[in-house]
Amino acid sequence: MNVNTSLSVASKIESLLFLHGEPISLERLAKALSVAADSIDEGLAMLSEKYAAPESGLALIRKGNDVELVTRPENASEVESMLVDDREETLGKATMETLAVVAYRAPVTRSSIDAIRGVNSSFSLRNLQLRGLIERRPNPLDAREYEYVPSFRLFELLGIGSSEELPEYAELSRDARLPVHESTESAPETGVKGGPSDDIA
Amino acid sequence: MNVNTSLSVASKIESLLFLHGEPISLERLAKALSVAADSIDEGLAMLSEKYAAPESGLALIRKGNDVELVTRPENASEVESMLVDDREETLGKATMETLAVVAYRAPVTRSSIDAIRGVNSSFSLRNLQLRGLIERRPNPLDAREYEYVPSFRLFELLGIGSSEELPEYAELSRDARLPVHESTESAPETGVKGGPSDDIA
Amino acid sequence: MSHQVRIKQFEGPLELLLSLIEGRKLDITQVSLAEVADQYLERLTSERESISLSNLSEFLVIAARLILIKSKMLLPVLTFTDEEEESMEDLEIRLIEYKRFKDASETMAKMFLSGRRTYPREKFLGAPETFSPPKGLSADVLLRHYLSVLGDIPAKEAVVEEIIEEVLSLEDRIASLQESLRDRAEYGFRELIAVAENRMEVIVSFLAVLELAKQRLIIVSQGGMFGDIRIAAGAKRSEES
Repeated sequence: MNVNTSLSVASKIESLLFLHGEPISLERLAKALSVAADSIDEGLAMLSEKYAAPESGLALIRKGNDVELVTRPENASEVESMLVDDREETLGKATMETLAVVAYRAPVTRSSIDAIRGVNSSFSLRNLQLRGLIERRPNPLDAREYEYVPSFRLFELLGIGSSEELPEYAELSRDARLPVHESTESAPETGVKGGPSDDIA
Repeated sequence: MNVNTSLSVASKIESLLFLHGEPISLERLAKALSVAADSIDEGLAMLSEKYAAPESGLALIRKGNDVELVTRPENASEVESMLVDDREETLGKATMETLAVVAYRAPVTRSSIDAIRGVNSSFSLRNLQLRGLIERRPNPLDAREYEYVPSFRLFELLGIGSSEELPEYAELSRDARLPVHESTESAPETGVKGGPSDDIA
Repeated sequence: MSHQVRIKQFEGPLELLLSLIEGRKLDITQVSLAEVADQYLERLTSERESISLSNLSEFLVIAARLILIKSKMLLPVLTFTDEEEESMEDLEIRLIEYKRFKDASETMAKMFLSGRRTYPREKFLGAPETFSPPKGLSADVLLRHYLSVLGDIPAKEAVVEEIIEEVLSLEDRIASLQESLRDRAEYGFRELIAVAENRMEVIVSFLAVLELAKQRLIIVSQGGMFGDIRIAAGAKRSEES
């Protein structure tokens, strides 16, 4: 294999490992890049060499047939304090509003949350998930999308058993101002009886 | 600063950018690493240079005071296959025009966008915010008005590392008739009318 | 009517104007603006119904400027105020600027499709989720934030009286002109605009006159270079009565 191709394979491996976040098998890399196994080996060797340089902040972990990209072990204390600091940060208005929408509208898809807030909510949702306040699960109606629900721990903290116990839930969860959202959204949970409860004054 | 320290700062920045994923401010990096702002600049310059090499799979996006680590633009097609939930962006003509004005003229108010396009842009602006391609923030000159800026996501989709990489950025980013522009820029919103429609009467 | 085919083709007046100029392969100049003025007015009239209310006033403002530019080309002896001169130049500059952004948006659209893009890494990818609520979080705090979200949802587009007024003035003018022609066979343009409160009204009147002349509802004549413009009921109206 010529040098240029090796360089390009190394580059592509790095991109894939960067996004993957967990160990990935050599076979899968080879398949994703449509190259032979030894090209992957060669590319990984090139990357290892690069990560050995003092200005690198990344490192490779190889275990059996799996490989993972991680932060450089020497930088562990900086990495750890960023993780800790982030958890202690107060949540901004955007994040709190997103949490409120998830609480009142659960289960709710990202596109519905975006439509209600009028802005993209991806960063807020990720933050809330990392803080254990919400959970995401596949949307049963549309596999390409996730839906979000409050976490059990959040309800515990609020001292309630379900969204229905939130203040003014019955009126606010289906407020007239809410945009009518297309298809993909699953119907809001309406308690055990199923079907809308008409008898709420 | 000596060379070893610079190398180590670059390494730590890379670790933190890798961990943080989302855009992060230069101030926050400086604080996390307890170094001066110019050390961060120096470290980022070192990383940029490294990412320019053909075997790199990473790239930097810089926007204002924020920076983000992303995959190399040339590797898009290999990386794409591994990702879920990534819908194509198909934007209409009007929305694309609005996006171009925001990208080149940021920060820009709605009344300035309307003036350039000769039409009301509120619908396009809302659409772009929903898709996370632009962001809005209060106009520091007039609290009743917002100003719009491109998002990191826009730069990701365009495969560029900064505003300056937009085609003909130098020319389009500045207004040919600056005095006129300044007056419309700071003018308060006049309802839906928008645009300099009043200056004839 | 055939104009239905063209509905939605133009969102704004600058887009329409640019397409007319480019359709004739002209550069953006005062001369080319004057050349397409009639076509612009035609399209404005025929597509009146497909233009949204919030954009219509801007269409009319541009129409007024085109009429100024055209009268300047046709009657070089006319003098214009500084303000008028400026508004004519301004249209040219705006159109050039609009074209640059339109071109840039097309380039950006191509960049979207080029397949050259970057991907970010999810925040703290692989890090464990740890329950860490912000201080003071309660059901009431959530209620407050939820109410704030609901309060920010824009109300269904309220009808904007100001625009309607502005837009109606053009049509009012046309209607009242027709009305007065029933009473008098001839009417002086100067007389017509004597009651105008500002230049915009004068321009709108002139636009109305041109419009009616085009529809042959009136006949316009001018007695010499500086004579008053005479307006008479046209053939079409006479046939009707």
